[in-house]
Amino acid sequence: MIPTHYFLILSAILFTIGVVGVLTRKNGITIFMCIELMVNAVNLTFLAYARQFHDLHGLMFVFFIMAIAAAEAAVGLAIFISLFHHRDTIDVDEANLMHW
Amino acid sequence: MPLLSTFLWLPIAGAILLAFFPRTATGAIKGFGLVVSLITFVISLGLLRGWQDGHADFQFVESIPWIPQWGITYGLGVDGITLWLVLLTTFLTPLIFLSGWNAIHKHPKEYIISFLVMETAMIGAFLATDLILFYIFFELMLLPMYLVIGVWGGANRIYAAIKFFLFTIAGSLLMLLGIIYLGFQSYHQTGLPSFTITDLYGTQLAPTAQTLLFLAFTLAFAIKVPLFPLHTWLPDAHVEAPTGGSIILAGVMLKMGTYGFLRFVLPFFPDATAQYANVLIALSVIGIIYGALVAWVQPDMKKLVAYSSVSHLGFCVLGIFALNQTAIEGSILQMVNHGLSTGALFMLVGVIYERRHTRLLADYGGIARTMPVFAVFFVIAMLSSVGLPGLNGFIGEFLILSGSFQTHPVAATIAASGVILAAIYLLWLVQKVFFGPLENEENKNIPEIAWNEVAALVPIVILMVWIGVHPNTFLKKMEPSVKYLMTRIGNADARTPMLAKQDDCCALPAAAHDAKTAALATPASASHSTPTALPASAAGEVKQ
Amino acid sequence: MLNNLWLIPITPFVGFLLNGLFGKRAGKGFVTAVAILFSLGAALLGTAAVIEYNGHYHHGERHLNLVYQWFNSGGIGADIAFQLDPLSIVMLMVVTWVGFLIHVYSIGYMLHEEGYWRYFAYLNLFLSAMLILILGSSYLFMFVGWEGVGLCSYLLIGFYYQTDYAPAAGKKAFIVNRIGDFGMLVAMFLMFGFLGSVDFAKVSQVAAAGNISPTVLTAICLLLFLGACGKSAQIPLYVWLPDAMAGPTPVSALIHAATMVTAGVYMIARSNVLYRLAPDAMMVVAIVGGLTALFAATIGLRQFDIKKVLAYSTVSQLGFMFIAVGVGAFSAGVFHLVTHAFFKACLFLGSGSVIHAMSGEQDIRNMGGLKSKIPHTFRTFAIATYAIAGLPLAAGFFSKDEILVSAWSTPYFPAVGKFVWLLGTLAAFCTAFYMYRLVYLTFYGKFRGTHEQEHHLHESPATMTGPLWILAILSIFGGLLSLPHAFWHGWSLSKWLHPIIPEVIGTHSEIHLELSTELMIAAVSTIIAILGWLAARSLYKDKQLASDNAFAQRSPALAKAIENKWYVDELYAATIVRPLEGLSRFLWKGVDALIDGIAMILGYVVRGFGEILRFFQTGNVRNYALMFFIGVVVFIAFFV
Amino acid sequence: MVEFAIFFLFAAIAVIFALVVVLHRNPVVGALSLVASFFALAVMYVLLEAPFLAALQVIVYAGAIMVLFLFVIMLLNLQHVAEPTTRPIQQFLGYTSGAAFGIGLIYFLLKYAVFSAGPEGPFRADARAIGIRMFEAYVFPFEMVSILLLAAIVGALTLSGRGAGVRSAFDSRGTEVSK
Amino acid sequence: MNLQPLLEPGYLNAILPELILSGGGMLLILFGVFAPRAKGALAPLALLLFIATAWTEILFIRAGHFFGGTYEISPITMIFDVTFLLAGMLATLFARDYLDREGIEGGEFYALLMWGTVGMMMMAKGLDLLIIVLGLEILSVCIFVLVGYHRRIAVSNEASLKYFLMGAFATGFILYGIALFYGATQSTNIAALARWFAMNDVTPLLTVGFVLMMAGFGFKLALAPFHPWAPDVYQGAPTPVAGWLSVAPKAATLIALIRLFDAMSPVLPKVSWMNMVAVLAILSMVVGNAVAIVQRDLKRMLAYSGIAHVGYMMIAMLTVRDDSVAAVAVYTITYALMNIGAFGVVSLLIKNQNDPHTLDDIAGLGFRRKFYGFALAICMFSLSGLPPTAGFISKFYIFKTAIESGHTTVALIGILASIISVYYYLRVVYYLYMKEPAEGYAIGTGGGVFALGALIIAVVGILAIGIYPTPLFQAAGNAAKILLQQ
Repeated sequence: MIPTHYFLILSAILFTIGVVGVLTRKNGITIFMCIELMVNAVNLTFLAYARQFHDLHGLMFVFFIMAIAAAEAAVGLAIFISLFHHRDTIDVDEANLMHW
Repeated sequence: MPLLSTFLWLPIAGAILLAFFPRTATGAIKGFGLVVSLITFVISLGLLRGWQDGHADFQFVESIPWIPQWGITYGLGVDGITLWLVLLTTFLTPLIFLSGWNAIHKHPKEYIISFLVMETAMIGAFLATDLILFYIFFELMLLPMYLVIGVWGGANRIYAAIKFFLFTIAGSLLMLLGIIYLGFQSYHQTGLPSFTITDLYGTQLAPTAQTLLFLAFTLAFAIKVPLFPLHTWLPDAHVEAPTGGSIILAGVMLKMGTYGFLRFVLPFFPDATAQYANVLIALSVIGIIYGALVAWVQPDMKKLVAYSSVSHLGFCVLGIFALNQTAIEGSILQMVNHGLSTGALFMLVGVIYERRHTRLLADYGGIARTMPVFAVFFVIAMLSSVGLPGLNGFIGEFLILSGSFQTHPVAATIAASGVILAAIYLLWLVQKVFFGPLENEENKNIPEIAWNEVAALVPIVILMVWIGVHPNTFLKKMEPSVKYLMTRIGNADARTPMLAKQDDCCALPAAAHDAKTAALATPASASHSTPTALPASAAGEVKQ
Repeated sequence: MLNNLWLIPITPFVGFLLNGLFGKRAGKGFVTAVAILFSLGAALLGTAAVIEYNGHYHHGERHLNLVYQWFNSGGIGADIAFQLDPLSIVMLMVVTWVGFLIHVYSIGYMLHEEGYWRYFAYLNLFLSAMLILILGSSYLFMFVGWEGVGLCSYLLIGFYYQTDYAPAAGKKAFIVNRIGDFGMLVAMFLMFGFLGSVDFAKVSQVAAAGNISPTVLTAICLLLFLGACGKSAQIPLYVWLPDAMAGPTPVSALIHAATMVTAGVYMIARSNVLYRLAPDAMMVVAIVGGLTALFAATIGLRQFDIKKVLAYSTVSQLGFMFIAVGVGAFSAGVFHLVTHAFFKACLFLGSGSVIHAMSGEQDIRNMGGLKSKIPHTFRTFAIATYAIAGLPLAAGFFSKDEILVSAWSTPYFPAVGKFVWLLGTLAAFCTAFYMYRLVYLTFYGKFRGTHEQEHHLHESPATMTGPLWILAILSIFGGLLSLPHAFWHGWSLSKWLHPIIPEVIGTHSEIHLELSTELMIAAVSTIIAILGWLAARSLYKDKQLASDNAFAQRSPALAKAIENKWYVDELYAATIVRPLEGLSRFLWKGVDALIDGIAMILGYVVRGFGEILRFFQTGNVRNYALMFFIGVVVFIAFFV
Repeated sequence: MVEFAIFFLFAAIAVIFALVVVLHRNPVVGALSLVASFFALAVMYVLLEAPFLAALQVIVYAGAIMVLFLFVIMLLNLQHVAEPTTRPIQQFLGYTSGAAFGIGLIYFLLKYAVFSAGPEGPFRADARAIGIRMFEAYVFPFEMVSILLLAAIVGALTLSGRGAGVRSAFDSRGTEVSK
Repeated sequence: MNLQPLLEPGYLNAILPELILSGGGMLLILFGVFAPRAKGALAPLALLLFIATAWTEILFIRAGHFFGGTYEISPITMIFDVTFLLAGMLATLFARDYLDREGIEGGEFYALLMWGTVGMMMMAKGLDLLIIVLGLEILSVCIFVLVGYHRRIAVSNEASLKYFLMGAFATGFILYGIALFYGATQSTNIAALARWFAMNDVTPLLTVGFVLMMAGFGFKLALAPFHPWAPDVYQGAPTPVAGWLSVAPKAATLIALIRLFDAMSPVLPKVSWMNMVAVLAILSMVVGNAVAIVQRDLKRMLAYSGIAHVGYMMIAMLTVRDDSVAAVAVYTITYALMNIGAFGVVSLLIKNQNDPHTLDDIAGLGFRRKFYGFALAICMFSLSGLPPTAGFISKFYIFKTAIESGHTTVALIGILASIISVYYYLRVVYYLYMKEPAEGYAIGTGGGVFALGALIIAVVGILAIGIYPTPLFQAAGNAAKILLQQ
């Protein structure tokens, strides 16, 4: 029986890694992957708590988060595609028509 | 049909109708505006008909719940303090349209509409018996004025308009915070929410709170007046504004500040007022001298008159914070006087600006030859502004000065020297413009003042003379309210130790043959306050 | 009539309105008619009132005619009320009748001026204001007339408004008077404060009743005197009067010699109770009067503009009057006021007639030998000069004499009294000297003007000479109005005026004069006057201008100083006017700019703040994410 | 004991591959290692007695979403695009603030999230239990998800669908689109 | 979460408006696909649907709890729903002309608008964080697409990219925050949370969770420092969308926050959470106004001003009382009217959508197109809080509640900030009426009856609320009371 906080800490680490990825990478898709990583970390937390409390609610939450992730993925990738169409790259640093 | 609401909303109704006029029909537009404002004036005269003398409190009261859960009511009323100011407003507006008949070429429709809206706002601010209602009107009059200066103004109009707006709004928004806090306090104490002025009078405030609120309100009104050192927006606004704008600004809008002091600051925060009266008196005296001196060296007529406004309104504030019957009655009268004389001066400056498109003194000289009638009007207005006995200005200034002398001899004495300065800069103006050899070619064939301008000026002159010759018409109506105000601020005995002293000597047997004089020269209410060391010191100060 | 005293000032006012509104179109005939009729009307009404007054009152009581309450607020206010008492009667007669005469004179003098209507309108307005001044029953109401005459003097001095100097002079007059008015105002404030009223009688009573601190009374008196200085051209405020000669000559005669400028004397005589209770103030008045008398006279010694000479002589004579009221001889002051009104008006009108003859020339260096050319003018002028010089048995002799005697034997401040007497006597000498200098340079010797001037020389019309003669006669016999008690016990002006100088405890209602001293002083001043005359005669009758030039060569600095009126105007300009203007400019360019600057800076601060913040808006979404995340971290750090 | 071994093994895998995702320049590699990381997470789910969710994790994430990613990468053939590191400040702040965040988080978790008593008894989160709950209590959220997905599909179509791919398109006014 | 028998009677009824909108969306898409000629009919149809929804919302919906206490309908939710629908309607009206002009008219647009509205309505009613998050996601997805809807325009695409990345990022934080909450309280149901907070004390971990959640919601609200996406997105997005975007999602998030804060109210006095909110409010007011001053692009300026306005609303949120809730509700409605109105006028400017809409574009508009100018001026006055507009009375309400809850200092800062704001709002009026357009640079304006109608609605609404707000106040007040009672 593995204590719950093991999982919590693991998810914290993953979440942080995801955040760092978002902050440090420029490739839009990579960034988005890092976001997915964050979301998964959240899933892990939920599940850990769910098991700890014997409460299916947390588990359900995970389920719905997955749906959310899927939806975001669909739209997000579409956005990237049209970004690429506009400027042959998905380097988000290039997207700076608007500033100040 | 309630009287106040009628002539309060009439102008704005007219404005709305006017919006549907075809913009080309300028004649019809101007005429309509003039007619509306005239009707407004005529209706507002109903105040005098229905007026009950000797009543201190509000008359013609209207009160409808508006935002009940906050105790905000649509409450209107007139008392001795506002009566003449309201009439002044309704009186001046048609004259502006009349005098500016041919002055406005750009967007006349919008011009008239702005003025009508402004009229409603100003009347409303005077009539409102509810603090919020007052505030709403107080702010509402900024918008049309901003447009009037900004759209129809002179070269540097944008700067002036924004300056005007920001100065004013900065003060009034802080006041809004104060208003909210005040209402909150009174709600706490009375348990029922209300922003009705008379309800708020009872509010007890902790000293610090009272001071802060006093500052908030005072700042707002001091900017509006404007009081030194917050006056710098005024010259710019005046110089850039079109003639009508200047007239309204000087004639009525500045009075909002002084009126605010009377209606709100004094009764709401009597302790703080008593505490800081000296500061304000000092500022107003500085303003009197300052404005006069600066006016003296202005190369631009309008700027000169603008600074003279600073000086004149300094008198009003001085009178208000002298906190006694005479001075306050004086300053109320002086508000009206200033409205008339300075309004007339701006009107006249506008007249000549229309013809020569310059306001620089240097460009004029000797035009009394080409436009004598104009010169006559100008000199009359100038004299009334200088405070020549027999014209309105004198009464106001005399009451203010003599009244405040009883409480603040030194200040009053310094302020009195402003009378000299007023003569200096105004005579300077007249001499530069009208007298001397007529050299400038362009001045040799300026068309004489036109019928509509004369028609606009004559009523003003008549009123000047009337106030100067029989001021009691006006003073008697405001007396009860001012007395009541005095009692409010715990200064019921408007007469100070110095005046009180006279009771002892008035006990002397007055000679039979001038009993009449004795009767009226002795003050109405007998006072029992004993003379303090003040007289001697005062005399000393006067002597040095 | 007594209960309609207001009719007296109103009458000329109506004249003013008529001429002012319609005069321009209606033409000169109409104007003349109106002006004359209404001024005469005022005079007649006034006389009627006086007669009626004599019928009712026999002890010089005060008759009050309350029209209505002007204003009253918190115990401060006054009535529109007119009063009639011996003093105002004297003034009334002088003002209305002399005024009338000058109106008549003006017809001739101004006939060819454009703005004829304007002139007479102003003149009528002045008359009405002056009447309010002398009939008003309280300081405040008197102040209305006080300012009114000031206004008229402003308008009339600036009558030739197309010149540079005339309007400037008018302005100067008004402003200098304002300084005096400032004193008046503050004085009235004090009265309200301590005496509870500004009604003449009431003020006197309250003051007389004592228990008013003398400091206050002194203050009031001094402030009133400041007002008087302004109006009656005393040191230090006399500077406007010489410039006021820019106006038409009849105006100088009426306003700046006979009536308006004497208002100060009238006012102090009115307030004699207050003054007597404040001897310090009286002393100041006396000394100032004395100094003014002498100072102005010295300037008069070396002026070349005929009107300027008369102007300084006026200032100096006013100084005499102030000596009188200062030393407590109020009736003497008024007496001199009256006589002075006669001869000075005569002199001015005479000078006017001269100028008229010389077709506008005013510089006596271009005159001379007019004696035969304009005989009437010469005779009247000479008579008036005789009077003003204080030579025996003429009007000036009696009045000036009484003043000097009172100065000598004043009970209030004997020592100072002597000093003042000395000043007065010296002034009297100068007076005789410069007046006769004027006469000799103008009328004797040979003509020094240009040819066409000589060609144009002509005696003035009857409308002008008539008044001249009347006034000349008056200035001879005017002295009979108030002969010294020593010789005469019948009606006299001082007796007549006695009621207005009531008994007040601790003061002297009038000055007791020893017969011996009186004779002594009279003798001295007569000798002095004669000496002055002889001096002038020897210097100018034959030598004419030569002696002036000689003097200029002997002591050029002094000569120049006197010609330039001891540089007083320059002094004022340097010490007061220019610094004040500099200050004003500084306030405008400096302080206002500073205030605006502060406001501006506030604005710029906000703006700059925005300019800085906007650069966080890099447009790079990763930066945004970073901001977001750092925000989170910081908040956690702070709030956990 | 075996459990712990498995846990740590797969935890290590998850973390390492996550790091690869963050650090490796090539998106393809990133995508694949993310898949690996998700597999590891699936194992975690099993350890947390949620086999069904583990299955979902594999099917939905590894199976669907990541394939989609790879597909897009290939479509835009970015597999050779290696991004140069720029913006040092951004990088630095990213790492430091991330580190701070992670450390803080772990600290708090260790401090406050350590449950004295582990969960007692088995946690029945199999398909059946989930199914029942899903269509009883969670029917409304479930329906919301349907809208969500519908919107997503429509959105994806709208953004990338017909008409898309117009390079340097002209806007309605016919002026060149500034890039 | 206790078991509930499936689909109790009346449940469908409860979600009728949402159903109408969702179905309507699909209908519109089909319409767009099968009747490509009749694009002109799309907007009217959408309008019709919105109105129908509002109608049902007002007539057929009864307050109550549904779906096992995860879904609450109460007067306040109705008020907010109406606000959403109003926003949707105005956006539709402005979009009609805009899309037509840009040649991108399509059913999806309106469909997404509607689904977004559905998401918001669910957020407003959701009594469980799960529902709220799902609603938020529906909303977000729709916004991603709507922002990028103008495909041919580079800025539009860029905007949607930025919004998407930030949005997904923020969602991650919200979810993690919820997870931590769940870990601490064993529930995500608001009511349960309330109960828990009533009994237990908070641990720092919970505070971390709160911060994360606040960050996420702060992102949606564009509160500084989570705001920087807003200006770019507003500038890039199709203008009608920008207007809608600047109002509706914020409203939805606010109501969710109100529920959350209300649940937390027992512990709030003990913890420093509200200080964080206060800091957010102050930062937003200061940053928003300060940067707005230096903007020349109208849309960016309005974005910053929007940041500031949310700051004002947060002042009221500092203490959740019936008054403050009502104040927020009123302010939201006002804000919807004036901000969408302002954006609407901007959307009428005919110009290359890639270029910024600078102040120069509206130079002299006030006299060229009188009503547009007037409307924009009114919106500006209202935004700057001058009487007699709604902006004044709402701001008054906000500050009133703030002072009554003792947040005088924050209120003071708010006042000072709004003094600054007056400057740039007036500058717009200055360009409208006092500045002549540069030579040959008079921007044309489109807009037919639809836009006109929208502007009239906005102007009339602003003035009406400003002049006689009593009914609205009463409604909001009562609604707030009911909300806070349970």
